[in-house]
Amino acid sequence: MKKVEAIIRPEKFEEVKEALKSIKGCSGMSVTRVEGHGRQKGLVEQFRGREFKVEFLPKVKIELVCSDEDLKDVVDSILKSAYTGEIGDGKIFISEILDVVRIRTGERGKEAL
Amino acid sequence: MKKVEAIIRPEKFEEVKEALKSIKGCSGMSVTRVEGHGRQKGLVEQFRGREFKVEFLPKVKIELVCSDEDLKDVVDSILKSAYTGEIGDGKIFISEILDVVRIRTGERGKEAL
Amino acid sequence: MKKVEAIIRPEKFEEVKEALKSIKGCSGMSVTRVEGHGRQKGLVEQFRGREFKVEFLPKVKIELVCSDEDLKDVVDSILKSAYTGEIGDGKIFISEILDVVRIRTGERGKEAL
Amino acid sequence: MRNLYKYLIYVSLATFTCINSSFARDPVGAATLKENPNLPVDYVWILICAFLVMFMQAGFAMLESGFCRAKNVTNIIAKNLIDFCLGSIIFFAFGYALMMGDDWHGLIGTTGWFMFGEYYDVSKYLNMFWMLVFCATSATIVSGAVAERLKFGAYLIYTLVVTGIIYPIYGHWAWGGGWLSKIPLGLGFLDFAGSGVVHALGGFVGLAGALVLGPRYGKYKNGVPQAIPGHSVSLAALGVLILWFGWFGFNPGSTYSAHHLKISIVALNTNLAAAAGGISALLISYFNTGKWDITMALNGVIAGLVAITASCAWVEGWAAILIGFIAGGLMYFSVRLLDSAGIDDPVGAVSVHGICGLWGLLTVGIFADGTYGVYSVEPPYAVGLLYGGGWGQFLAQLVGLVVLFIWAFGAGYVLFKVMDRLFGIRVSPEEELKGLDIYEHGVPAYPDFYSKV
Amino acid sequence: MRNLYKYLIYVSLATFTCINSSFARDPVGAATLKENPNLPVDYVWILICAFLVMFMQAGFAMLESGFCRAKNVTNIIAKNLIDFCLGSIIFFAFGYALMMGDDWHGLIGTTGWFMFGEYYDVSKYLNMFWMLVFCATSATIVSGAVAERLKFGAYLIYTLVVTGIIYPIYGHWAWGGGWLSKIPLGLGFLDFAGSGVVHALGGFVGLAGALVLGPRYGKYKNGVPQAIPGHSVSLAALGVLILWFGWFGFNPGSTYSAHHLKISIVALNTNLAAAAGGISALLISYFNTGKWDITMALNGVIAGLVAITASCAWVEGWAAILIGFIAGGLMYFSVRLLDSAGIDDPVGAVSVHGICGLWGLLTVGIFADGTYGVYSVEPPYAVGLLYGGGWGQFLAQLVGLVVLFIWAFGAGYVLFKVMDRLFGIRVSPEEELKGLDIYEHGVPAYPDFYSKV
Amino acid sequence: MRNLYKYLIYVSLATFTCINSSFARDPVGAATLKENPNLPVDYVWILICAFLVMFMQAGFAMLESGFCRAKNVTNIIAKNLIDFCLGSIIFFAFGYALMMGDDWHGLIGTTGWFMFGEYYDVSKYLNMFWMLVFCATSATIVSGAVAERLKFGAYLIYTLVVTGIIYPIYGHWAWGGGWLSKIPLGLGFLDFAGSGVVHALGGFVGLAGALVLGPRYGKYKNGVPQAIPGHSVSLAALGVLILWFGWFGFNPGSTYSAHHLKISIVALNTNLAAAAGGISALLISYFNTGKWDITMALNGVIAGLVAITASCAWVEGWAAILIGFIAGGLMYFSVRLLDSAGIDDPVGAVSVHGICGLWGLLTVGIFADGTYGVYSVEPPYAVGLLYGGGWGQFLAQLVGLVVLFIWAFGAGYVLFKVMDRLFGIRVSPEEELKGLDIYEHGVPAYPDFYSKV
Ligand SMILES: Nc1ncnc2c1ncn2[C@@H]1O[C@H](COP(=O)(O)OP(=O)(O)O)[C@@H](O)[C@H]1O
Ligand SMILES: Nc1ncnc2c1ncn2[C@@H]1O[C@H](COP(=O)(O)OP(=O)(O)O)[C@@H](O)[C@H]1O
Ligand SMILES: Nc1ncnc2c1ncn2[C@@H]1O[C@H](COP(=O)(O)OP(=O)(O)O)[C@@H](O)[C@H]1O
Repeated sequence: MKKVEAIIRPEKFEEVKEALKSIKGCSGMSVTRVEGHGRQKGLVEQFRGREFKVEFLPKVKIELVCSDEDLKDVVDSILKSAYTGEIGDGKIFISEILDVVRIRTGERGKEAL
Repeated sequence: MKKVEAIIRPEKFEEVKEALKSIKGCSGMSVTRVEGHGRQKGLVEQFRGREFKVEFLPKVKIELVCSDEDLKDVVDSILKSAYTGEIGDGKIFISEILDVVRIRTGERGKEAL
Repeated sequence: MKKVEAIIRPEKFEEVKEALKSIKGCSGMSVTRVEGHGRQKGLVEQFRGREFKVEFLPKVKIELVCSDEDLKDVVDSILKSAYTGEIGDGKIFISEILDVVRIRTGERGKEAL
Repeated sequence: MRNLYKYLIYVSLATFTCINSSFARDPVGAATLKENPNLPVDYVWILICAFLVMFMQAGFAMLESGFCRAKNVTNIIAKNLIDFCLGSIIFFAFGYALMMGDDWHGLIGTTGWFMFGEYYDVSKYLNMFWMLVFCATSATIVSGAVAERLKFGAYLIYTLVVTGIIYPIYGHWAWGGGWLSKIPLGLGFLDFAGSGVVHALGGFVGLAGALVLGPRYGKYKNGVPQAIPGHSVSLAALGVLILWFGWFGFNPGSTYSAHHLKISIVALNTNLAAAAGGISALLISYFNTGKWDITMALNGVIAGLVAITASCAWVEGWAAILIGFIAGGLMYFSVRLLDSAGIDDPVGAVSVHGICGLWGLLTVGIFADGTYGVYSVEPPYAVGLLYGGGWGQFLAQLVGLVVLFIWAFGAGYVLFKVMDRLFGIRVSPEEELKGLDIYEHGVPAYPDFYSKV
Repeated sequence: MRNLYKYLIYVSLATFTCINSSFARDPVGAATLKENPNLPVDYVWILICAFLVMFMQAGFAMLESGFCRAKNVTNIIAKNLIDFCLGSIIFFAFGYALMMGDDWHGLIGTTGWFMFGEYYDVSKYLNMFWMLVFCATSATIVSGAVAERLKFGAYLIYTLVVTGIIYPIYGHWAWGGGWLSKIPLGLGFLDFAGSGVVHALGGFVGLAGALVLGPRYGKYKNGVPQAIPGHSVSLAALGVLILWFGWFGFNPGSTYSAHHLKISIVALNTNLAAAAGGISALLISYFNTGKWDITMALNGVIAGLVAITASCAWVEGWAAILIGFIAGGLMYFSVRLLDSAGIDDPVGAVSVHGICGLWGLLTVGIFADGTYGVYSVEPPYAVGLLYGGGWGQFLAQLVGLVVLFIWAFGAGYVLFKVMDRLFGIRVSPEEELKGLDIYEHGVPAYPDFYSKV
Repeated sequence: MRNLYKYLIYVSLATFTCINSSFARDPVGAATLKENPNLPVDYVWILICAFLVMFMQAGFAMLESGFCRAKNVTNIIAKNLIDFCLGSIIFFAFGYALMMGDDWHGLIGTTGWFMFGEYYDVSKYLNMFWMLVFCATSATIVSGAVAERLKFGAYLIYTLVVTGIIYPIYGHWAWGGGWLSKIPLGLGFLDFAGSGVVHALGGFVGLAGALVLGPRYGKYKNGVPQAIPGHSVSLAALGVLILWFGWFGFNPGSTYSAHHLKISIVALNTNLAAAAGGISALLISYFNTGKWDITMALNGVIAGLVAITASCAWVEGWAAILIGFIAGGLMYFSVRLLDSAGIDDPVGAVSVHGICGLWGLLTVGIFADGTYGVYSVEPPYAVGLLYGGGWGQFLAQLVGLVVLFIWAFGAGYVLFKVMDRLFGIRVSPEEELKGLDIYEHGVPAYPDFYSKV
């Protein structure tokens, strides 16, 4: 099984969510708000007349564990739905998951996904 | 060493925390608030007379790195303490950790846990 | 490629950020607010005359994926910049990343970092 | 009995003097006081009520921001603040002259520009201040209907036009001695404290704005209206309670005299209608969804307040309860109707102020009980249908209502449409998605907190 | 000297006329004014003070929600809003009649239902409005003591009973010409603005509610009381400052006449006691924990205000400081005592309003200095122990206090217990854990923000 | 005409009586009323205005906390609350005596300690209450300038000194019959409602504090000033609107008589200056950065209010607009200047209250139009440069201004420096980084929410 961590633009979240829904094997995910720093330049904000640069921009992190077979579908559909072409689109990280347990049933491995 | 990521119900957090405390080898953990989407159906909320479905439900993510020996204890005690039997109980993901460093002392590996 | 997860003190974040910036290979990172529990004793707070212990303390989690070559630099500079010597300095976890995709370009692997 | 009438005349004279001081100009105030030594208590009454009305700005700011998403809070608050700032200057400069200056053919006022010359006078300034806070209330209502997508620059221009032209002109017709106040039906068009002049006007200009702008991104999915919850129930509730408090200046103060002891009845009626509006909205939504929807109850309170505003001096307590109760229901169904009709009004301003404002106008024609005159304790008294007053007053109200709707919606529509043609009044989709705060103002409302996706 | 007495009589007459207008009914207000041309300033005073008291609803809503957890904010605010709405209607319909109507054997009032008939009168409506805002204050206090676990439906029924029966009846005894005001000790039971009638009554009904409900989940761990911090110090502080502001209507307005220049002394005393209460609570908690616990100081301010409410017109400034200072301390220790006794009062309502309310009643018997009568500048003046008045007044206060405690706690206990038997007043454990907002109201207070576990 | 003068004399007498009641002492109030039956409306006016001024405490608390980071909110609110508590007691005990007691050589007052003896009197208590709320306003201003780094204990001592000594002494010079009010230029130093006495004094004591403390950690990076955004725009805006509302007590109430119908002009002028200040600050920052910086506009409103405070009774509406407009600009550039000069004033208190307070003093000498006297509708009237009054009044203002700056900054500097030497007034760097809330008060302001790094 693989864990897919995708860091995307908050405003693309709805689209990515819908795209992932349509993948059969992909029943669940967890979402966190993160602050990201990459090549994208930070925003200039201001407060009481003085401007300042916000280096870290709000991003959304999607974590999702899927079977090895579904991996390609998942990555592709994120790639498509999160894409704008502008700097700051984000990244997808893939890593190995050794085991999964469903707390409700105690099932393990692929069954638990 | 293994990393255990458990996604549980917020209202079960206290219990899980107490259960983990009683495991000797398990000295630390990190907790994050996440929004989860699985088989559990979302809540229906309303605002100014109109109902709407909240697809993502609040969950708590516990991250905890432990030695291979402790893994079973950790997983079991989470399984027991986070269980309700209703859809939405959450999942536990297990993955490999290559190395750990304690910042305060520079210790590495199991020593650092 | 490796994923470095560092859990540090919030008040050290600025320093760590600056330290990481100076590493060439390290172009990005993601930051999350977590609540941590380790050896450090919790704070005693009070509310309406009654004291209570906050077991979980605010921490910052930095996630950063880098190439195997850069790993040592990254870990070292976090170690240096996050250090105070007091209990609660935090930990660094290292794990393997199988693949990375840059959403904007579709690049994969080290190119995508 | 003769003594009583003498008294009535005396009191009315006092009030009259207070409004139309006959002195050339008296910035010192000594001559005015000498002419009528009873004025201090009237001044105190009017001023404090005006302060309360001004404080309603805080109520609107909190209610509207509470009902918006966190990413647009700076923007909605900026609009609420600046319309009062800009409106104050504009109304001082020429709105007041257009509204309350010497009448020209029943259409507009023509004197008092910049309050120069003979308008530098204690009673003129008093009247100016009083009228100003009402004008500002009307202006600020619109910000809710166009929230979360109207450019800030466009809002500035809107403020200029509404406080400088749209409001003062209708205000002149109804309150400034214009034609509406003189139509030969009942006692002429009556709107005690402004259900129509202030609230419905704001509401229907807002409707025009919402229509021209179109719904917010995400409000409709496949044509089905979605709820977009506001970011803070506590701020919204605070706003409603501040508004309720401020309304005690709005309504009772509109006697423009402390010598009308009627103020006690006005105050209680105001309170009862607000309470009834809150309850009816709460119950209706409970029967519909099984939840105690407090966000609806909050709107219901304002609906009740808006409705009683036109008739509060002319009705009994039980009628005030009924008026408020009906207003709460009207608001509820209007909110759902607008939603279904594809009109996106983020805070419910059109339903609360527009629809219930019109309902308020009608209540004068129905429930007026013959115990108060035209801002006077002297006869002739206003009498509605239920008290045997016949259709006269009701028709007068109907005329005012129709004229109001046409004027407010029409002028508003032209205003927003022209602006839209000239420079586009809606922010870019990207900006809307990320929130107006950072793009327009450079400052998020809550920089220390994480907000959800 | 004779002139002075003439004056006193005149002023008292004026006040009296203002309450018990002898006209059959005067909804126009002209006859009442003619009878007493000095009334406008009294009306202005009473009304504005009533507005301020109404605004205290916002204060309670902010204070109580600030002291609750984020997951229950919608609920506590809904309760605070709706008790005022419902209470307004109920008190108008029959609470007022029961309290202030024509006395029947010193026990209840019997006239004025729905303010029909001769009660449609400017001075009756004034009095009704005034009494209403006090009743609502009393009702809203309870919401704090039963916060975070009482079902919303049960709260609605509670509101009906407290504003329709429990409050009006004790109110009649003390203020409506009932038996307590006539006991032959001192000048009879005295409670100037309602330390007892309003605050202690609310506080002890709340105590009954808290007892029947039991503590919140998580309040005790192995029997040891835990702190459950509220979600917003800024809202709580705003609430306290609004309450402080509103109290200037509550206390000074209770002269029910602007012709009692005593109002200046009442205002300053109110301020001094509030300040002293805040300081003593702050210092005591500093000496106990080494931290400047502002949440305690906030409660301390309210404690001081509650305590001075009964005696503010009868004492000197230094006494007001002392009264407030002691109140702050009483509150502090009462909070800890209740905690240890297993009674969970989330916002401290019982200690602040109940205990300090009783203390306030006693202060009249101790510190009254013989410079003010029973809502009158005319003798007989109230005199307490310290000024040589003997035990008479003190005993009168003690009787009122005991009766109050028995009535409020008893009636409250029966009410909550009966409801609990009939349908269960406490939400389910699951609901309590997840928060009442989503289950009861379908809407979280802050949907845009992440809240902690 | 002769009648008119009789009238003027009568009114002034009334006012005078109201302040300096000639009776030995009258805690009952009956004799005072008999002497002047017109007093009730004055009492009502003064008291309600005082309540509004007191409510400004809530405005300051919200504005300052909104402009601070979440981690210091409990602290700044604690300071705002406790300075009012402590200040109330201190000013009652001896501040008032020092300020308004019988004059000693034009330097200090010497009677009225603890309001004992003949000061237990309705008009003395009235005056005491009025003066108290102004004193508290001045004290609370400083909390903003020293925010996010001053120890709470040091702030308590600061409060003692400023409300007990620094404020009362300058207050005596200007308002208590001291030497400044008698300098033989124009009508003597004039500061109608306290641009100088209250605001600039607070502002420059704050400057001293900010200087002694040094900038917050992180305010300068390599010498370049950084913005440190406040945690809540909505609370800050609420604070400004509350302040605006409260200012209608501050300024119009300062006639200290409802018989000066001038109060209407004062109220409108106050409103116009506030509006103009907000607009100018908004526009200036828009031209500088291309964003509609509402945080600047919020400060601009307060700047306008501070500036008009000294002259509101003496100028026309157009002048009020101009005065406010200039104030908004002055504030803007002063904020930037202080920033560049390395002086860290987290909420802009020095610029808003200090600089604009001085500007306000000067406006009397420039724009006074000869229609109002020294708290009197009787001549001699104040006349400024533009109305042909010559340099006299302007110079009087200049003298008061210079004295004010020296006194406030000097006394403040000594105070903070001495405290710093004795026990260190700044929290430890670690505490500053983690926030003062937990270290000093043991309670974070928003325990349920995650705050950003
Ligand atoms: N090496 C990395 N490790 C962890 N997160 C990263 C890394 N690089 C980028 N990110 C995350 O991805 C986001 C987008 O990256 P950025 O480089 O701006 O976009 P792009 O891929 O278009 O160049 C960043 O804000 C950050 O959250
Ligand atoms: N494949 C997955 N990847 C990541 N997180 C998941 C995945 N499946 C479930 N989760 C997390 O677990 C939570 C509970 O899952 P759910 O399917 O509702 O429960 P159950 O295991 O009882 O069927 C979800 O809300 C989500 O946060
Ligand atoms: N085994 C672990 N798994 C996950 N996170 C941990 C673990 N141990 C510690 N942490 C994180 O590191 C933080 C600091 O750890 P702590 O033990 O207090 O510091 P120190 O390394 O100085 O002893 C904790 O608050 C927690 O967030």
